[in-house]
Amino acid sequence: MKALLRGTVVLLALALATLMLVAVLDLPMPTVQLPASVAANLAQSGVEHPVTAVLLNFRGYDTLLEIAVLLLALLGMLSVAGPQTAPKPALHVRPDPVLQALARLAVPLMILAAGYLLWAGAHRPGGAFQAGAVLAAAAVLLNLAGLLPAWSTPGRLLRLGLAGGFLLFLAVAAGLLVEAELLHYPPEHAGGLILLIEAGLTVSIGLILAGLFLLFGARPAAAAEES
Amino acid sequence: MPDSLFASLFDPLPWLIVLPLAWASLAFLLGPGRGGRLAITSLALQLLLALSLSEQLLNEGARIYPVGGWGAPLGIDLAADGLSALMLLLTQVVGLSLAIYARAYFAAEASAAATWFWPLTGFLLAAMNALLLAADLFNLYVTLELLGLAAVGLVAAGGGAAQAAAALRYLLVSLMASGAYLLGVALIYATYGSVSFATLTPLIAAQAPQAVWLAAGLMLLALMAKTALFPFHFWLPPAHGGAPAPVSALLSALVVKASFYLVLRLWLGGFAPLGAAIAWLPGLLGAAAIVWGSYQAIRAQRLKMLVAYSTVAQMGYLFLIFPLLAADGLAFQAGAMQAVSHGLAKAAMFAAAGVLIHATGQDSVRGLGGVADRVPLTLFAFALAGVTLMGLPPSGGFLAKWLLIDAALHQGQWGWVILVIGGGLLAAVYVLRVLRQAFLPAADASRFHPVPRLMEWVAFGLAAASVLLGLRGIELIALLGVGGTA
Amino acid sequence: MTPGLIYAVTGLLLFVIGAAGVVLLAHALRKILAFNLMGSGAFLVLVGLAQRTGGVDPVPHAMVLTGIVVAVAATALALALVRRLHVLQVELHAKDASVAETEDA
Amino acid sequence: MITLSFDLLLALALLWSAWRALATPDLGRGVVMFIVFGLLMALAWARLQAPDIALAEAAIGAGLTGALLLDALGALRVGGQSGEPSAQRKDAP
Repeated sequence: MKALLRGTVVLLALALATLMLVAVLDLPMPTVQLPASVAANLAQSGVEHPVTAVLLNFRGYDTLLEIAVLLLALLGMLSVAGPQTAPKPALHVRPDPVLQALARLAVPLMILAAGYLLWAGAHRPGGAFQAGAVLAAAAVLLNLAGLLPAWSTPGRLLRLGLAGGFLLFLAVAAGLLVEAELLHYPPEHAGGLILLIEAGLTVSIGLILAGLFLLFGARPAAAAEES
Repeated sequence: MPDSLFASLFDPLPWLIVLPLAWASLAFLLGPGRGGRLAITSLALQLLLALSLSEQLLNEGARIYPVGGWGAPLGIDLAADGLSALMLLLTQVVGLSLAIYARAYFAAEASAAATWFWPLTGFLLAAMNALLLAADLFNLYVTLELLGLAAVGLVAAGGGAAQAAAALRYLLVSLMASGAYLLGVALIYATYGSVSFATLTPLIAAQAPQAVWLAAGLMLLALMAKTALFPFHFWLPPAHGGAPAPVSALLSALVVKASFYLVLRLWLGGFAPLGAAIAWLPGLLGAAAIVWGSYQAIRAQRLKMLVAYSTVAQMGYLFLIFPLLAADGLAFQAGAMQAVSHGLAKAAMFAAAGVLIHATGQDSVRGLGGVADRVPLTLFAFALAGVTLMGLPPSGGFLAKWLLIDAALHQGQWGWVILVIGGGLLAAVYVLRVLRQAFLPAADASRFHPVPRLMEWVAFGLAAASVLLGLRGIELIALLGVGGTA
Repeated sequence: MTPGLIYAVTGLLLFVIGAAGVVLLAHALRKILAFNLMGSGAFLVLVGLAQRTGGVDPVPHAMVLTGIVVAVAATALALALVRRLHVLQVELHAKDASVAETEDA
Repeated sequence: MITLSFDLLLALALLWSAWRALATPDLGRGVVMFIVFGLLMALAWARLQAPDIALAEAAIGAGLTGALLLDALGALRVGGQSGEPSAQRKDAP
């Protein structure tokens, strides 16, 4: 039975792969040319980097919902872990002094790099996601070095930090309804509003991504007793 | 177009998405266990917004809303027509009722699930509304992920090993389906250079290379898996049957409907030129779902498992419409009516099951003896919801089946008629099984726990709505007609 | 052959490997790895095919950035569930064992 | 010509590391192969002229996901060998 299932799945996978390869190799040219309209509207978007323009202006609504997904994943983890679990001890019981020295050196640089990425996003590759990811990486490194304790159930301030970026984004999106559609930036203010949103998002994305790692209280109870 | 000052501010459409997102994150800020009152107030407002949008659509016809002001294909459009309005109304009605129910439920039943229930529910309902208004394939991917993660979080919240295992299985199925859906989107974007419905529909009708067929297949299969259509139903009973009652009700009434809605939307819209060739497949799977789901419901030992398997069966009816879709719009109307009436009835049934389980202190069909004396209103609600599931007049379920039989007769496809009637009889068997147990004398009269009256009344209200829906058929079908999908 | 097409084909194969892995592999952690491979495959197809004639298309770039964040969110939630399940099962085993011991004594 | 062979080589390396991540008997090695896969993906994004994605993939796809996986693996191993969770296991009673 098990072997039959295996065989069927492998055959199906091979068939799907063949079909897709054949289909992909004779695709016609796409009818709609979005890169051209991105370029044509870039001047009105408030930023010069096309990916940032798509991410925060042309398809900013996707990004708004995506931050909600991120916040939701954290919420899901909180609800799975339950409120009563103890915070997890730092991964290494005796932190490595080399790692500590490295972390002390690297973390300020990483925070600087995050600031640079945030600012650079308007003109060249970079932006809130990359900046937030670097901040999260800094937090993980600090935790591994034993310099930053893991979190338990987040307090009010931390919750504000986690949800703040999303709420700011949502408030800007809804505030624009006074004049026009949801998320319809006036071209003259688009650059400033996008930078404001990205700044908020950098902090929240950094905290949430770090939280995905640090906020896990469900260290096995049995394991904690053993070690 | 907005003609007066602030007209764009009072447009109900964007607020249906913004408001639940806002209260969900505010409920998170308020902290564990908080946010119930905020949720109920906001949901009442959302119901008004949905009503106002429906009225707008009836007066002015279907709408396109360009988020960001760019318009498709560069920007993302939202779209609202009769079908989305009807589903939005269902979502807000069920959401509001279950929010009221949940507040009483969590007050009566100290449960760890209450900790993050409100923000998770807020995001779930925001995802529902965003999905029902979406008109962009990639935007739909994001809303599907939002919906899926919220649902998984709710299943797992505060539960034990069984719930965690059910949630994990649900998550893996949901993620795999999302992956297949995303690959479909990638193939579509490669072929046409756009992901917006409005742009794609004429392009697919004009020319559909093999890649588009594959994409359509991947996306429809993914959505059927998310709808728990047989044989992808295996994740549903443990997830819906194991969660706390308000969560089960939300998932069975709304979440599985969302992916069905998308199948219908894609089938009637962009993929219409491709659908006709394979319409027998969903019909056949739907038939199998009716038989298998009913059989399992008839055999179930636990009350909530019975109700969950009944969902598997009832989702089958929704897919019977695909081989019958025709210009007369009968099958389309049948599908929409079935989605709405099952949504109300199943919310009522899970709400009633929650009351019965709380009252008897156990989740078993056999343990129901004596509940007819103790919680007669709830039992009546369960029976009324059963009337809708069986398809007896004047319920919404009756109207849906009537339309379906009418559509089948118009096309001379007799087989489906027998299936619809037979499915109703099978539903009668499992509903009557519960009622019969309930009227048996209690084994031990002292073991009943008191139940908040509010919970009973919510279950009754939802059940009554599902039955009375049939009397409002003309209005509902008029609303469905907006936008010309019918 | 453009790089776009090469990576799109790679993406298709990755997707199929990942999909088969999610279905066939037994361990939950492997399933999560396989799901991530599936996702990466779909991302490569999205960007690769859009750039199959050369040139750069920023729209799929933005979509994939969104997708990567969604994928890590889903992965974190899945891992949380696996760990929770593990803790509960270990507790369950411990309880079974202690019950067995008292019965023996 | 050189770039073409580089692309083909990278494509093969991606497929190989993906395969090893799933097929290596030792789960720990599988996770390490997955992190290698993530880094190779970042290279592929750079070749597709998508530096934004390359940055995000290296930091999130390989880095954070890798850290999460390693952490989870540690937690599962510490808790005892008996209870390896599998999604296919039936519900507890």
